[in-house]
Amino acid sequence: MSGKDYFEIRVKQLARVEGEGGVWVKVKDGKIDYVEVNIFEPPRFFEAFLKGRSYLEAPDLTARICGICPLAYVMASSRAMEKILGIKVSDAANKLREMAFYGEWIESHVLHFAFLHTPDFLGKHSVFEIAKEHPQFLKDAIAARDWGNKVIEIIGGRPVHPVGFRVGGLHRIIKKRELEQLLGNYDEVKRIGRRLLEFILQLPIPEIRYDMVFMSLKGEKEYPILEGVVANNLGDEFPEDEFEERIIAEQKRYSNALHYRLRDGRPYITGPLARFNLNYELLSPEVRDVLEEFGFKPPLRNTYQSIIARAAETYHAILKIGRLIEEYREPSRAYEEAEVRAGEAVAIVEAPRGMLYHRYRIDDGGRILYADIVPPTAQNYAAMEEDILKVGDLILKKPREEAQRLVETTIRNYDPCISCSVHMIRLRIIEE
Amino acid sequence: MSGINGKIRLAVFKLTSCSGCQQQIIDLGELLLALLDRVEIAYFLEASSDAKPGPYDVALIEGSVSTPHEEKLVKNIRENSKIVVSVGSCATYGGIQALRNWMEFEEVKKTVYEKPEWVEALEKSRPISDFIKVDYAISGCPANKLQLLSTLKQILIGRRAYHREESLCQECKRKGNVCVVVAKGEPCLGPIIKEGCGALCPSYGRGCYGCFGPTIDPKPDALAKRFEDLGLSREEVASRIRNVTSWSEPIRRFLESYER
Amino acid sequence: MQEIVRSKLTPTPAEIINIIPETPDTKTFYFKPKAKLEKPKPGQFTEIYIPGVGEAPVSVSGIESDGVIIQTVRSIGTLTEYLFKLGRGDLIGLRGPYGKGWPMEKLKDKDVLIVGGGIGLAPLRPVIKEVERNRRDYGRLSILYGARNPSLLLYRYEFDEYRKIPNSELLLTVDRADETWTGNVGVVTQLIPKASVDPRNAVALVCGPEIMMRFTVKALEKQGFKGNQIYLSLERRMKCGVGLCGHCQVGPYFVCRNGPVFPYWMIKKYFWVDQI
Amino acid sequence: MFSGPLYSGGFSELKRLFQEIRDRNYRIVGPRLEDGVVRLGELQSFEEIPYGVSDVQRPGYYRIRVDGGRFRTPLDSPKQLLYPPELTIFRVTKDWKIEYPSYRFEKTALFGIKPCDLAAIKIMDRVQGELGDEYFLKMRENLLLVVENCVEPGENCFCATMGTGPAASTGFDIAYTRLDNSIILFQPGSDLGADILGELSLEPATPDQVGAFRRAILKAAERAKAGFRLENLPDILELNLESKVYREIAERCLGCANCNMVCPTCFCFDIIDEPELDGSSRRIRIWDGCHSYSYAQVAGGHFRKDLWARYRHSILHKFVYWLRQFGSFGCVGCGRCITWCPAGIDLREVISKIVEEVEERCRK
Ligand SMILES: Cc1cc2nc3c(=O)[nH]c(=O)nc-3n(C[C@H](O)[C@H](O)[C@H](O)COP(=O)(O)OP(=O)(O)OC[C@H]3O[C@@H](n4cnc5c(N)ncnc54)[C@H](O)[C@@H]3O)c2cc1C
Ligand code: SF4
Ligand code: SF4
Ligand code: SF4
Repeated sequence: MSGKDYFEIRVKQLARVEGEGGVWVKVKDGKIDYVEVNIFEPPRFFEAFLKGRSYLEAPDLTARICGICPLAYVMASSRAMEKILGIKVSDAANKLREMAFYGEWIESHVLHFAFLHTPDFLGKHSVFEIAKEHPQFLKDAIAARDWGNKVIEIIGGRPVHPVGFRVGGLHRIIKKRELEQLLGNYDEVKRIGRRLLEFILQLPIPEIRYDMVFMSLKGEKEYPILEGVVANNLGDEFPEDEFEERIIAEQKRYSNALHYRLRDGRPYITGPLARFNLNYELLSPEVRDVLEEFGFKPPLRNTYQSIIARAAETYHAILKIGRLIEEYREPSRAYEEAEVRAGEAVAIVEAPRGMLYHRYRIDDGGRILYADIVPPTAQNYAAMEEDILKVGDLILKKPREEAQRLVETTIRNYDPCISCSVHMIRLRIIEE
Repeated sequence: MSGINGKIRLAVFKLTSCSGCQQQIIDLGELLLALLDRVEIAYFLEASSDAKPGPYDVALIEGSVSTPHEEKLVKNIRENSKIVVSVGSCATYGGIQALRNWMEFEEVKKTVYEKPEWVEALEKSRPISDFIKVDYAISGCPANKLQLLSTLKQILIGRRAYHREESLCQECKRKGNVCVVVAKGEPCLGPIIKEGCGALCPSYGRGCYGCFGPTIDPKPDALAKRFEDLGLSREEVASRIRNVTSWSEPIRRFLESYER
Repeated sequence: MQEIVRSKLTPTPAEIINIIPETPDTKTFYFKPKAKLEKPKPGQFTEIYIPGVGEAPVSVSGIESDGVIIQTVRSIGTLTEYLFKLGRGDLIGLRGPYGKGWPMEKLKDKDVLIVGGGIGLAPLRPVIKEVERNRRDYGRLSILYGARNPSLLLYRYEFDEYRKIPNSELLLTVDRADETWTGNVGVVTQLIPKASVDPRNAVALVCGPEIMMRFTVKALEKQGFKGNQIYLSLERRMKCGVGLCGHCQVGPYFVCRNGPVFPYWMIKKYFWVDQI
Repeated sequence: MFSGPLYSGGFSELKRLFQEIRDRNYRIVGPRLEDGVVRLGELQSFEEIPYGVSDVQRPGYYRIRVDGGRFRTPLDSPKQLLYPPELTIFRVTKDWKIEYPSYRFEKTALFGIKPCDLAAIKIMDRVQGELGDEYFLKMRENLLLVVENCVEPGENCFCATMGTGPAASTGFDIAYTRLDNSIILFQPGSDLGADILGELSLEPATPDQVGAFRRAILKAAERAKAGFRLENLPDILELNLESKVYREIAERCLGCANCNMVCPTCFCFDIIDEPELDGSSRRIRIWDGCHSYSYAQVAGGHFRKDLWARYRHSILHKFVYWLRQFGSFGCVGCGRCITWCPAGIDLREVISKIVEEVEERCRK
């Protein structure tokens, strides 16, 4: 591509991502001059219509922010409400939540790495085009997703917008024998998890290195999913309640989603890559063995490698669910209740795409007065734009069409969930 | 039909939604592969970057119309498609985001956006049938993947697509659930909501909150009376009934009169 | 013990061997069953089945000696619309014949008054053919037939043949005429006083939309017809055709099993009750 | 009501009866406590039957109490078993081969069902008739019926009015009556029943016991009554087809068809034709009910568009038409439709009101 002229790369509508967005890259004097991740997914105003609804409805309503990761919303909103009311959820209910949530990681991760992202690395338009060359991969991907979905289905009724969960626990007691159905072909499922990871580890993934800030929950003894302290690779660790003090948000004219940065203005990355790098030791040993066999160790240094983190977490999730089922004992009560009281609380969970932050204030009748939701994808937009600037050289060395594709791939590294991201509240305005 | 090897050309579009209904297509798994023997996916942006132009034999539309852009888009889809199917309760009824339709829009915008004037959205989130003729409507939040598949199978053999739209209670009883209203005193929207989900909520011991939308001949007034008997205040009754499918014609009409 | 359950409600495949277009939305089909079905009697019906599409009760509008069954169908819903896309050589399924037909034995030596509205002439056509075939067994034949407009009249190509039946008449009417129409305009009930049958020794056979049948009964009673001289073919939603699915009840009767043809006296009590 | 010999035993004999039936290789289906209600289910052991548990059944209301009392009709009726809610009838392949499904038919004992449900089975026998549903007929062939007579009917029971209870008189293999926890009277109703009871070495009931039995049943009959009488009921209902009660009740009725679904005699079904991707297709039969909107809908019209008309049809069918169709009433007084109506509509009250209306009119 020649140097001096001015041109643009416009991805009018991103494909193979959830939701409606585009990218606009301006190139001037052989350098990427300006990047805009343009989110035109229509706003849905959840924070507005949540007002006045019962705290009990928050899980069902917020789940509908995202059809790919509804459980993350269920978990975050339930946990925030439980914090307000001082409810301690039973161990059994927590285990069920974790199982289902891991089921969602599998469903969401496999959807992304197998269906949406792998085509990029193999130069294809869609997974359907991959089917002929790699039938086993597609079969495994479908089987893994089916199994992940089945986990959610048994515990919650259906994979998308499950109905079985509530503030305080679950709506009904799940019998151990119901869960054991999942173990019928468990050995094969484990093998599938491993095969998928191995396949991903052999993809031609671009090698680039640059510095990034990662932020995620950090587990104490377990890989983080439902809770943890917030940590980053700058050495910070803080409780979830302080999250808001550490970040700033901006509304952009070109985007229906907010952009988030650290207080010092630096973008940060949340999601599998961040979790992986900050919690590597907590991944199941079986997973680490495979990674190390293929020569991968943390930190993974570029966002193209996020696909590896996803595949690793998928295998981890499969292993984890098996262990949780074994440990599971039916509780005597499906859920805990507490006297309704006014209050405010924050909860962060690890959605497949990263930290999902919920904050609620309720009145003494249990009505929601205020809701604030920060989805992971919104947190990643600043990083996406930054990323394209950083890999600029790589992009500009390619012919136009490929360059455009690389821009798209770069965005896809984040597995953006655009529907989720069109939420905003409390912000600083950046006029462009 | 018109696609490659006589396959029907299918397009999947997304408007204002959570993508959960498109997800149902992908969740078909092996069945999706079987379907691909008969169907060419010509446009499905979430799954493929190979977006082919119309005309399409069948367009599945997920999501409600809530921006001026979408209003144009649906009209365009209609012009380019032989059969249009609204998939899910957003497309069919306006969806959960239609809960804002019950509020003052300027207030709504202000609650969420610092710069409300930058936001391009219609005042109301509406079903696509408000803008174009819809051949078949599948409801559900999300749509039931098997019902969606069944619709496609019916279209494939060239018949009118049909599903029973009787009360959820019938499905609930066929499944052998224990009625939560009778055995627990919990309000349940089942009597006015159509079957299709598998009576999921009652199967999990809770009342239905109406994500599949009203039956053909629902009786929300009678149900509201019953909820009042169960001890709910009028405000609570309205709030229960005003949920995922609140902008469907019968529920909307009921709420308007109930709250007057 | 694993056992196979064979439903008695199993259709027999039948080939479409001929199709005659009747009106813009009606066609007459000739079906040749692959296995012999019982010979239908005038007024009986079959269930027409198309796999994956549905099933619908349709009257027999003609019976041929070689087992071919003739049925006239209006395209109005799932099954009927689909049937219209099929052609010669295609297979459908048939069950039946079911139901009680017209009381042919009671017509012997009587004047026969046929009153048909729209598609309602279809089940009456076999009666006309029977009277024609065994002309001497019956008295005068009077056919009164009406449709919304001339293009909706069935079997127009046969009208001359009907007219040629000795000792008979064919009176036609339409609700709305067009430029080709020179005959009567108005509802079919207006023809009843014009029919040259002897009400004391006649039997009236009526089929058409429910509302038309109500007016017809009134008009017939005015002419002196008694409850046991009027027969009506009723219609209700139907799934099984044999009195098991429950849908087709009119009062205590199953239209499929006890009907579809009823003497008026039998159903009089329910006939006038709104939404019974 | 009181015919045939009675034998006396206690709880241990009842348990032995259960065991004896098991030993004869019957699958046993009976009442069990599940999800907070008593319902029919497969029983592995006698202990699963919740004795000492009572149910409170009122219009639109059901709760369990562990108070040493008795429970009445379980949520499920035998219909669930004999006439399953959803059944594949056949599959047709692309080239028109018809494949029938096969099902497991095991010797099954219905243990401890109530007299009203026994009566319902007998009604279904007649409804199915010679054209009847093959599945039903096959299930029916293999059925052993053990009935528990009711000495404590519930608030929603009106078997005595319908003449189906509180004690069964015929049509069972074995009937038993728990006078109290120590005395249980057994009654054979068939050769097979007598043969099974023969294994228990029971004593003939003493005259005192027989007397107590009679008194208990008569007392129960007093309680299991509706506010109307069957005498002339069909005629009265037909005299009042335009009753305003139907319209009043339609204000409360939800049209949900729960009453149809739970009724042990409601038999209507809908058929679904499902095309498959391989070119074959399935026919499926599923429960339907006359409260369904589409029930009387036809292409281009509707015979009972208004809910009041659908409600009226259900009453007329059970209490008028059925008699002429199948020679008995279509209701056995089990009270399920009252208990499981989410709107709490009481069928007995509706009928009483219609009757009153007619009486009122006659007085004027
Ligand atoms: C005894 C009898 C004789 C009939 N004879 C004729 C005839 O000769 N020619 C003709 O064109 N039509 C006749 N009909 C009407 C015909 O049955 C309906 O038009 C047909 O069932 C519509 O089916 P569909 O699948 O196309 O419509 P849909 O509206 O899709 O109906 C779905 C199903 O509902 C039921 N249904 C719908 N409408 C009717 C109806 N009117 N009557 C009974 N069941 C219905 C059927 O089971 C049908 O399969 C007759 C009906 C009856 C009861
Ligand atoms: S639980 Fe709900 S859906 Fe089920 S029968 Fe009761 S009211 Fe109907
Ligand atoms: S029971 Fe109601 S709310 Fe629950 S999934 Fe079904 S339709 Fe939706
Ligand atoms: S109508 Fe009601 S009381 Fe009578 S048998 Fe049916 S469910 Fe029982």
